[in-house]
Amino acid sequence: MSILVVLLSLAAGAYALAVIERWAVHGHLSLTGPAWAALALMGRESLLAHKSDRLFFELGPVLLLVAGLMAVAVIPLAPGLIITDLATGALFLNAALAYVLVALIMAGWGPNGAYAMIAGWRFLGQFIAYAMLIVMPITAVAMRAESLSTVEIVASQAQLWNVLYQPVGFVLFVVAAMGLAWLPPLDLPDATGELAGGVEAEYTGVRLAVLRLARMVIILALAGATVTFYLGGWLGPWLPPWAWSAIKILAVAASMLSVGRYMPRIREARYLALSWKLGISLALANIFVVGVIALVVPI
Amino acid sequence: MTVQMIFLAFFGGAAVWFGVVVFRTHSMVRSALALLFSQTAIGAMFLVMQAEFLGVLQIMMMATEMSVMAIFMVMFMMDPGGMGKMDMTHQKRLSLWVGVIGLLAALLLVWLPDWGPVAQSVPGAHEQAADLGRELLGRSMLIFQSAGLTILTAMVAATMVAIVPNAEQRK
Amino acid sequence: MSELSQYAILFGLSVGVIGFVLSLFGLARAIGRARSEPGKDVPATAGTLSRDPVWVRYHARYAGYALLFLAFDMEMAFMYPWAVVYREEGLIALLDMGVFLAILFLGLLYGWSQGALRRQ
Amino acid sequence: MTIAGAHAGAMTGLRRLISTAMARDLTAFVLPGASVARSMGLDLAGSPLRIVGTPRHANLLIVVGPLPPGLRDAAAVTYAQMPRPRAILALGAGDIAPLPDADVSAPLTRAGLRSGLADLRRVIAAGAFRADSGEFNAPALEVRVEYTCPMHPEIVRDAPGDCPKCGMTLVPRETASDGHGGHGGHVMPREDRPNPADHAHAGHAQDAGGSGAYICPMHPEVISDAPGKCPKCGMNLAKAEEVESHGHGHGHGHASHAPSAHGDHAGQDDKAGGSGAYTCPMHPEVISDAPGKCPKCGMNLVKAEEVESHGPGHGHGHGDHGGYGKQQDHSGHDGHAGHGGHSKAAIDGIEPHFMSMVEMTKDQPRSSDGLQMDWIKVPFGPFFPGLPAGLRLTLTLDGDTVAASDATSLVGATDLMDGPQMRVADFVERLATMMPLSPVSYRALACAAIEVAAGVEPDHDARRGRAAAVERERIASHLNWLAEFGLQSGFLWLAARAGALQLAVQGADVAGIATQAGAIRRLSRRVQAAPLMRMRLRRIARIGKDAPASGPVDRARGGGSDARTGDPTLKDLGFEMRVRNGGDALARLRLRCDEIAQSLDVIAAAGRIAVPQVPDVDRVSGEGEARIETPRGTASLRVKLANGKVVEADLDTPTDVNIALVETVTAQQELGDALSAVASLDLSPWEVRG
Repeated sequence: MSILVVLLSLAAGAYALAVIERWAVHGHLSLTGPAWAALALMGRESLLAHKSDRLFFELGPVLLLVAGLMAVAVIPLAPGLIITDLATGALFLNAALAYVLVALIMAGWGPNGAYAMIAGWRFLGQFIAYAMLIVMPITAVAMRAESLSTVEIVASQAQLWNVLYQPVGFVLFVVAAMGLAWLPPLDLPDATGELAGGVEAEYTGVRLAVLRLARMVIILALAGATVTFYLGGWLGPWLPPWAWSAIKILAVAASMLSVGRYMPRIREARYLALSWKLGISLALANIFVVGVIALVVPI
Repeated sequence: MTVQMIFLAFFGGAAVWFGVVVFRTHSMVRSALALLFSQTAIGAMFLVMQAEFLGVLQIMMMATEMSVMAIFMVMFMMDPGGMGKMDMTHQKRLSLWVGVIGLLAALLLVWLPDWGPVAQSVPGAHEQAADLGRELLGRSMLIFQSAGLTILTAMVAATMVAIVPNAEQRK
Repeated sequence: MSELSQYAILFGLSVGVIGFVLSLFGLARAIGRARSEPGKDVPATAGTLSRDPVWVRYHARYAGYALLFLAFDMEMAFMYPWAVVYREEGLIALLDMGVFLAILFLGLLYGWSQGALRRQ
Repeated sequence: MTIAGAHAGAMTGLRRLISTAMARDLTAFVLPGASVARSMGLDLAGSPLRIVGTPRHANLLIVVGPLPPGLRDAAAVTYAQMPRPRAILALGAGDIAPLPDADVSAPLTRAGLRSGLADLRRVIAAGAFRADSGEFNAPALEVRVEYTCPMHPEIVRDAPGDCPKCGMTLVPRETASDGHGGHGGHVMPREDRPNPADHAHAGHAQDAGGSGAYICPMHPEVISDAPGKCPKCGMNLAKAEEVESHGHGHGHGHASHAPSAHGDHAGQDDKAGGSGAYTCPMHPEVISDAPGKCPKCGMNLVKAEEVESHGPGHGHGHGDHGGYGKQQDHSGHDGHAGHGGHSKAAIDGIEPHFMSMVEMTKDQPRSSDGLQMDWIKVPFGPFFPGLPAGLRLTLTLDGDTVAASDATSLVGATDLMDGPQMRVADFVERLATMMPLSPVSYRALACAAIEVAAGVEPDHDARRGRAAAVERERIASHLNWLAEFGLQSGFLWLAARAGALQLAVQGADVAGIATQAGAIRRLSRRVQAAPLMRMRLRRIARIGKDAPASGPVDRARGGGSDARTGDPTLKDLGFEMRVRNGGDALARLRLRCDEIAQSLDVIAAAGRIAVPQVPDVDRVSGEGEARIETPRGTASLRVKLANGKVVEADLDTPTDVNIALVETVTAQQELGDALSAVASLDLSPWEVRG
């Protein structure tokens, strides 16, 4: 039952996000727009490049969707409202999102086109930049909660949300999450002005629809992860827990989607250098600081 | 129990099949990703055997590390797309022998030692992770720290081999 | 909910997603199939027809980062179980992991000094 | 009524719904580009459609203005790569062959765009599907299949077979048929087709059963028909048969090309050369006549008696073998099959399966860090989002780094004159329409040159109005550049805002500009202060002071020239040349923002804007030259009048100068940086002459 509820709210969330994305990116606010767009994509030809690796090309979007859904599966929306409350939920989330990389490499390599291939390998570079900054902040969160279960992690924030307990980790995690979902200004693998669509460039018709849907699911999963790890999950006064989850997740997703509109894309070299020189140092310092606080203060 | 065994066999078969694909394909990227999915299947086998932490860790780490391997294969192997249909195998007799000996060794390792009585119940997944942590900080601390040193050695060695230190410093 | 049934749910979800995508593909196919025409199956490159395959040896300039990443990825395997028992173990955990991370950070600094953290 | 690019299938209920959806969800690819459309006053961003960066995601092709001849092939390719159903909206385009007839045509105005889109929606909703839609084909899409070796791209054949160098099966490759450019080949020089040597080789294999090819003992990939020296190491080539006869038993399972393995081949084939060579144990390609150190690794060279070097000066007995001239007689012989089998045998004798990467990739280009990679040529244009439309930028990429670049204009101004003589008004009009990105400046330039030639002086007010008109165009052009740069760099707010302001400014009068001035100044402040902006542009596309450059590119490196400095009219209006230091893309951005601010002041001071009027010249003759500072730099025009008609004209444009900088600013840059660098030059391909 709860699985069905989560899946339905996921569908609703993905649609809401699509509305927000069109508003943020194209400046058109239309409630029905994404529905028409999805229908139109269904009716368009789904092309295949002639010397492509068809298996990779077909599997890329599917794997992306599977990865996104697996990540969503461990996001709690309310007490009891979660698909699977794995004891290693935070780690599992990470594992699922690692396949985003695999999917994009497949999607990039598959069509044997220059833009897509460069985009796929670029995303591997981007992954190397953000990967540690996802993992290390999560470790600090798990230290406080003494568990990897996402439900436990939310429960551990009853007194104080992690965003205040470990703000450095929060900032690192959100930036890394934007890199994972290749959102601007970290949209290196589908940069319009650099690769004319990149990994998405060769996808048309229904395959493109699946790819876009998968992307929305991934953004939602990451927003959900941010809320779960740092913003107290379903916790909040007055409103019922699911409402708090919905509000927080949509707000985080919307801001992640629209912030890139106001700045140019980052350069890959700078991104890597910043992540490794500044980001990892900060992440390690964050772990240390959280470690000291956790030993001194019993919350 | 039987359902568990069926899934174990399924994922085991998948792991072997992907392992075969590694050598049957001409494309380097396919080869690398086949190895990736073979390792993922092994991770799924761990899950079926209720070793959750180990399984999830395997599924996560292999995805990332095999992807990194893929880029190095594409960097250094000729014709990474396999468009020339070049045969990737060579030294067949030697590899056959090595393979057979390796298989025998693995089988011996499975059958010969005394693995003790079969556990009747599996500790919970959270307990597994916590036990592992206690082990790291207790009895196996030395092993843990030497693992750190080993990783350091690997980092230094990799840097020394692969990085040209005197190349012009570009920003 | 037992752990095995949780894994079964995840497996079922994955299979379900594949089924969902396949049914979408089937629907799209019923609406209309792609028609092969000259030039259509060539990857689009901004109006210039470029038929040459691009699967060649790709020079990844982040190779130095990638090597260090492998080491750091390995290290994270130890971090998770450590994090779970951190408060239980207390100071010894902090010191133990402090030493471990210091060793790794040393490796990062070495790589940095040797120029691994730049475009090659 | 259906569209030309309808999807296959009869109209049913479901398809009707889908058609409605398509009509509501228009995704457009704009030819030649969104920047040109804005310059022509079209507000595409404010229309109910989404502009996409790749034809794959578009269902609508919008052709803005007449399609230049140089872009017709590219337009056909773009259309062919759109998935069906696809529609064409032509706005003031006229003939658009080889594209199919436009589904909807409308005049090139805002009203035309509105009504055209409305019509198009109706057409798509009614006819996105059709049971029997015609196939689209164009000369640019024709394909010829040739065969090439995956390892040796220089091997190109017309028929299948094996590679003469490594024996691998040649793989088919499609290329554009002859006469149509734009097939991005590999960078390595390619042997001419049909290759005379191959035919000679084939004939040779057929008539001289006993004799074989000549192979370098050290480099099995070097195969020649005639005896000679190895181009790689200078060793004398050995006969393949002899190598082959002694070669069995080696080859199998060698993990490296150890010198001794080759030594066996070489040593047994010909003992004529007596002297021992010195070779490096690690680098078998290093061969020396005298002992010493390896130049690559510094190890001591070892004397390898068995490695017969056949050093220079040693005679050997194959000089007359085979007779090259005799082989030439067979050069017309169609013997590809025999040739393939032969070379395969020769290779098999040496190494049946294993190929050394070191050996095989020696000749390939090296990257800056010394690694050998394959380079690919990737086109970024003529319709690349964020780059100037009509510019065909081809980057040779080594991974994601630019190893070489080539920028050509497909829309360059060809002939200034369309006949031996032109009426003055026609000439001015022609020049202005030739430059769709800055028509007012070129109109002013043409008028000024003709006035000088005719000896006419425009009055004070006309000069002021004209100067203000050029300054207004400068603001619009710089805003257009900002919008394009926003698109290129993913700064979408900037793209939307600057594009909207450009549309508001470019036709406005003094009062209209005054109302926009505040918004424009805020925009330019905000752009410069945007996060990541410095990081994105600083030290990108640096141009030294010695490289020739024009316009803002020139003035952004601390100095430079401006044709406006000597103009007394502009001096009256308070003009002063703006300069920025740095010479990089950031300095250019800042300078353009400065110039926008200054132009606003100049327009306010001038108080009137008057588009230059064609001077009234009456059957005069004479010559004149004028210079004007267009938004992109100094343009100069020389005209010769005879009896009131233009008989000769010669134009120098800033893009002519700046396009040569593309190579400098992209060399060894990361792809994104290289594209930002090209964008920062603000090229107008229309200005390129020739």
